[in-house]
Amino acid sequence: MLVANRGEIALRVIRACHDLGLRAIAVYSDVDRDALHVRAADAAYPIGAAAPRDSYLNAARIIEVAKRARCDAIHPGYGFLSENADFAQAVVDAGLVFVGPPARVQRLLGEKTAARRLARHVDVPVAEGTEPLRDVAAARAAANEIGYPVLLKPAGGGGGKGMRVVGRDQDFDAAWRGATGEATAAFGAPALYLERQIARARHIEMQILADGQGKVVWLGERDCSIQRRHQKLIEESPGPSVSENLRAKLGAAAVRIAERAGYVNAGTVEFLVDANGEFNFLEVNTRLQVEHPVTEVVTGLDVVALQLRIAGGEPLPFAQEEIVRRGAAIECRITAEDPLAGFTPASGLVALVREPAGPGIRIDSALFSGMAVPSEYDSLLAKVIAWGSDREEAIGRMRRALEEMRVAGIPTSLPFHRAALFDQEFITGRYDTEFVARWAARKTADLSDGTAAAAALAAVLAQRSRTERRALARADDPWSRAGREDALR
Amino acid sequence: MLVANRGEIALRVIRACHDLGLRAIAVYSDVDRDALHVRAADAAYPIGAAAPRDSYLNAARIIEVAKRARCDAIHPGYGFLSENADFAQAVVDAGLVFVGPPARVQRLLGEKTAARRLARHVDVPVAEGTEPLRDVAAARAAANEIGYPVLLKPAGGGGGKGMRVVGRDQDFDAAWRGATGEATAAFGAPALYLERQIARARHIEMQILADGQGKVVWLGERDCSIQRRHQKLIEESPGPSVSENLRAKLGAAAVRIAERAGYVNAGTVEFLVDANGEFNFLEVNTRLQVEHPVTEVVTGLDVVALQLRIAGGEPLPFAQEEIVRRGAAIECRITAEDPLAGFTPASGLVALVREPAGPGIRIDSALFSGMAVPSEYDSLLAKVIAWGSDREEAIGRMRRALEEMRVAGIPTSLPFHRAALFDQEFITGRYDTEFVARWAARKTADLSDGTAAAAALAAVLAQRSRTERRALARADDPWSRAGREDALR
Amino acid sequence: MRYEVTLDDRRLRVDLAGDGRFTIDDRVVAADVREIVRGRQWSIVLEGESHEITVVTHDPLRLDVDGRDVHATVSDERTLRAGRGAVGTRTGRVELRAPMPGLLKTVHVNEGDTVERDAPIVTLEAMKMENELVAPIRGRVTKLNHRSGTKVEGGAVLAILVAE
Amino acid sequence: MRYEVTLDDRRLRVDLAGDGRFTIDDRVVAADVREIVRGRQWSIVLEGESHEITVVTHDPLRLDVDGRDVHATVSDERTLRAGRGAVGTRTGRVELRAPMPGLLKTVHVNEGDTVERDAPIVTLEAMKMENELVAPIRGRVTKLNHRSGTKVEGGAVLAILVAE
Repeated sequence: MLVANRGEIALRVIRACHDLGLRAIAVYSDVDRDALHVRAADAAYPIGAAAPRDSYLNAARIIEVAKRARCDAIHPGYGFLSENADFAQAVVDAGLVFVGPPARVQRLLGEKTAARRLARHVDVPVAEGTEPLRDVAAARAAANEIGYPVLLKPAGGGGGKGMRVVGRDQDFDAAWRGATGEATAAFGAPALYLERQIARARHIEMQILADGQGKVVWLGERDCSIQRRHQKLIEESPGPSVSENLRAKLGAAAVRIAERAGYVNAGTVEFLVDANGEFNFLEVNTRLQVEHPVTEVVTGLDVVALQLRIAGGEPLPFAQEEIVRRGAAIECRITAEDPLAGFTPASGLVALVREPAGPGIRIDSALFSGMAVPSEYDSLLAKVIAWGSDREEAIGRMRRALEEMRVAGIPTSLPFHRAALFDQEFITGRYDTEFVARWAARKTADLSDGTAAAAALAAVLAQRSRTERRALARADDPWSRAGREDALR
Repeated sequence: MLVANRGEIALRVIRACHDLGLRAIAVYSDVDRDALHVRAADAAYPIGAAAPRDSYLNAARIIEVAKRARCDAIHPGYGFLSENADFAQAVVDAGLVFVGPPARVQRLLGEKTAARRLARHVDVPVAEGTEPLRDVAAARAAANEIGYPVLLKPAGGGGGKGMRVVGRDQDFDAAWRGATGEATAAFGAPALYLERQIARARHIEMQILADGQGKVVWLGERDCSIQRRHQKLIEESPGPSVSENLRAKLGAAAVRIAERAGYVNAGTVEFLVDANGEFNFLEVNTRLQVEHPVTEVVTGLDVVALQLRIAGGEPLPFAQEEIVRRGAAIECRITAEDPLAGFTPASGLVALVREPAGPGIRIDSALFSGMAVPSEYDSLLAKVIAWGSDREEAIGRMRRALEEMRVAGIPTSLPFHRAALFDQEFITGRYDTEFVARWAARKTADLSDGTAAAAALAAVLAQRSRTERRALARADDPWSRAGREDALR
Repeated sequence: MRYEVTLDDRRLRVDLAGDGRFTIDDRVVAADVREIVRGRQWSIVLEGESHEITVVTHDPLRLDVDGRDVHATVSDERTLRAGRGAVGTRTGRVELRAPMPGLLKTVHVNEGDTVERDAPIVTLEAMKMENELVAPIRGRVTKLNHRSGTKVEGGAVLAILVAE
Repeated sequence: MRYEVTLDDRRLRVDLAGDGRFTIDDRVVAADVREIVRGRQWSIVLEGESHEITVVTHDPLRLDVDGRDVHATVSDERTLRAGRGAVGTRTGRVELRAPMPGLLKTVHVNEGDTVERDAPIVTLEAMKMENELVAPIRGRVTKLNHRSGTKVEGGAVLAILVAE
């Protein structure tokens, strides 16, 4: 098995291979040589420079490596080549197995307006919207017809990249230009379409699995409403606003769409649910998703292992009614972003890491002390997943886990996540997709006198330690050089 | 809540407190100042020198700290004061809550031959054996009557400490002396009794919970047969040899004993099961056990949180029939012992740690890089727990986890665990309490040419690096001193 | 040595005596201090309470205090005497730096503009995302070092603001 | 520099050239070597295969090679020329050391005794357990340094054996 990805998801797929006793082959760009996925794999091949197009998006090179290393199959992870139908086809043409939906399914569902038509065809409600738009003038006219606010979305791909909410007519042209640029960069296709923006909506998605024999099952939903710029920050399952009835409806709708599309392997059908529980189909993600562990810990199923079995031609080993969901799970995506400075991405050396552990905690992470976080890729560093027998227990454990976690050297999203888990909207489960936008960046920590004294003392010691080491680093022997590197982390 | 313990179990209890939003107070001996349990707690108090009797066994000092820190309750963990009835009573007398069975229950069940009588009284089969023995002559006579091999056991306490298997009459006197000494050291009571040794038996134990309102439930069994000198090394649930029928019988027997004893809080009833599935009662452990996580991940229940709720007077929030076991779990106890040198205990600096993570893996550990493992305490460093939807998946994940794990600086039991997970007896689930004794210490790693080349190269680089650093360390500035410390780890 | 420390909006005076004792706001404090990771992490038991403090970043100084996030500055008596404290907090002069290498997509202000706190100053494209860098204080933009469309290094000073 | 390395029962010759290249058993090997943790952990990609080697203990040298446990010894050409390799492996003289501080409960042998491999030499009480230390080789006990009932430090040489 060749794993055509990096970071935590590459490690996740390698672990699935090793859990099944399979060999796992990693690929890496020049800046990822020391990464955990390279060290965890049985074999590892360099595939080019740091820029994604030179390495992790270099389909030809990756297929060449797979053949050289005598792999049978390629798992694309998420992002990069995972929703690239041409890549899926090229893998098959090279005589290898592609772990994911076949190119035909990816083409059909990857064109977002075609997917909307398909959903409508099987009686799944779809948000009011347009076909791909010819030009900015046609788009503006459509926007005025639908009524502001509207959502500009790339027709060529999903996942939130290149999306823009437009609130009023005079902002439309700038948004169009920005979205066109990002859509081209992300999917190589500038085409955009419009959807009506639904206020205070929740982003609910349904995990599905389909085998090559035409059997499709749904595993349960995830509420992914806590997003910033359509990038998810917290996901949970079950959705706190989702009734048993709505869950069954979303599951059935997802299965209808998948069956109609001739879906094979794992996928996610995304919906927007409004305050009244009315739902609209958004899109299908034809790949493994970042947040799949939330479903795994609730169902006890290993989605990646099942992907491998399905890709190997095995039928699904269980029926819909055998899937049992238990308890509640929450995932926090710890990213190299500074929530106290508008979520600006950070890169640099990770000087220290301590990941939480203990009851109910799962960690999917690529972090290690001494790791250099490159600036070329997605900012996801680690996922903390907390399970509890109910949502309250899961929240308690997640709070504790976030409090235990330490990452030093670069800023991370931890301050956001720590605050979010104590946010009244989150606690009551009554949040929506505007949660992060409403989140007031900076709350002052309310420190007791003793805590403040200890913190002040440590601040002074840190300052002194740094000054001393800088002075020492002027002497130029190997030790002081090593010391300097430590100090400057 | 004051946590009167150290190591991973102190951290486990602190986590349970924090999961519930409770304050946790740690205590520490002189050598544990930097330990994770001290850093994770909200407050921490020194209680004396390294030797257990000066610190973690110093009941008066611990109760004094609990009152000074205004705690409401004390959790004793396992070992140390956890099965000391006088301590349980002293805690209550000081106006605090003892998290565990009351002194009366501990006294009743702590006297092992009294517990055997109680079990017989409620029609639970008990292994052939004696009352406490007056002297070595009486003991030898009893042993000859029962027939060799026999088991010499301390009447004053369980957990495998001070136990001796005696195979023949001429070894009896030496075994008696050794067991008397260890029993006195461990429990302050020299009394011993005899049991018939059951060949190829399995050690199966049943986890129970009892609330203050008289409700008792059983959570499921653990197979703990993989032991060395009666110290468990691997535990799993469900027991691979335990039928649904036997499980129900053991559960019912455990509940009968607990009810008869007026049991309150968590406990474990231990049985020996022979090759025909016939079972005999062994003893009750009136405390939380090391291996409780195995039951937690299978049932989804938090045994420590439930201990706290029960101690707070709450009734058990579920009925027997609501307890659902799912999948299979295995725990490996990673100890500071060298299995390649007869499991000799090790102490010293931990230079590097990497703990496994990912799907199905839970870690309960007190390890960190730079940790000094003291020689005064139990050698347990970390517990790796793997869950799978079936035993095969759990084994696959555990193998992978053990392969991922790194501990450097001191030898650990990892080589044993790694080998055991590939042992045919373990794979088929047909092991018994003699597994470790039969385990041939040293298997030569079968390295491929490439792996051997890489290992040889690293060995040379390690040697050079060490030699160079030693040379550098002769210069005496602060950096080289720090370097020397690193190098000598 | 005397230091002035700020923690978010709180100010404390720390005196380190030569004998290793120290006072905080002129009160002698009994603390057991252990450096767990050199220059990065300390465990401090202070009047029974157990604290773990980790330096998340040095510049700006961000601390993780028992799992809570705190902004800090430290000024020693020499810099205090010289009339200036940590960068930005006393002089009122703040540098806006690129948090990472990237492409300066847009500069939203002109030199001389007065901007509100959190007003967008520049848009930096990095990690496949557009990132708006905002004004950390209300103030006047006294310097803009780069034009739109230029690539900038991580740490490059993009703008200088002076508090108003 | 030339080294002789043993890995369990396998023997390899490693030559490190001044230019950073190296040969193993006279075969030039293309390897990408990275030191991940100073003096402790290396990542080596060798002909496509990815290996991670960690030094578990230095003395004796125990390696973790991709999650497998390997005993190793390293002798450089100087010690090879001098006719002696790693302690115990070539001279046949082995020191039995206390793995940790403890009480020497029993000494099971006398000086001059010849013992089988794995025969008990002493019983050391430590960590609340009695630990039997066994003979690592078949050989003659040439020295016993401590009597029963004495406390010994970690690392103390308890006995010396010479291979027979």
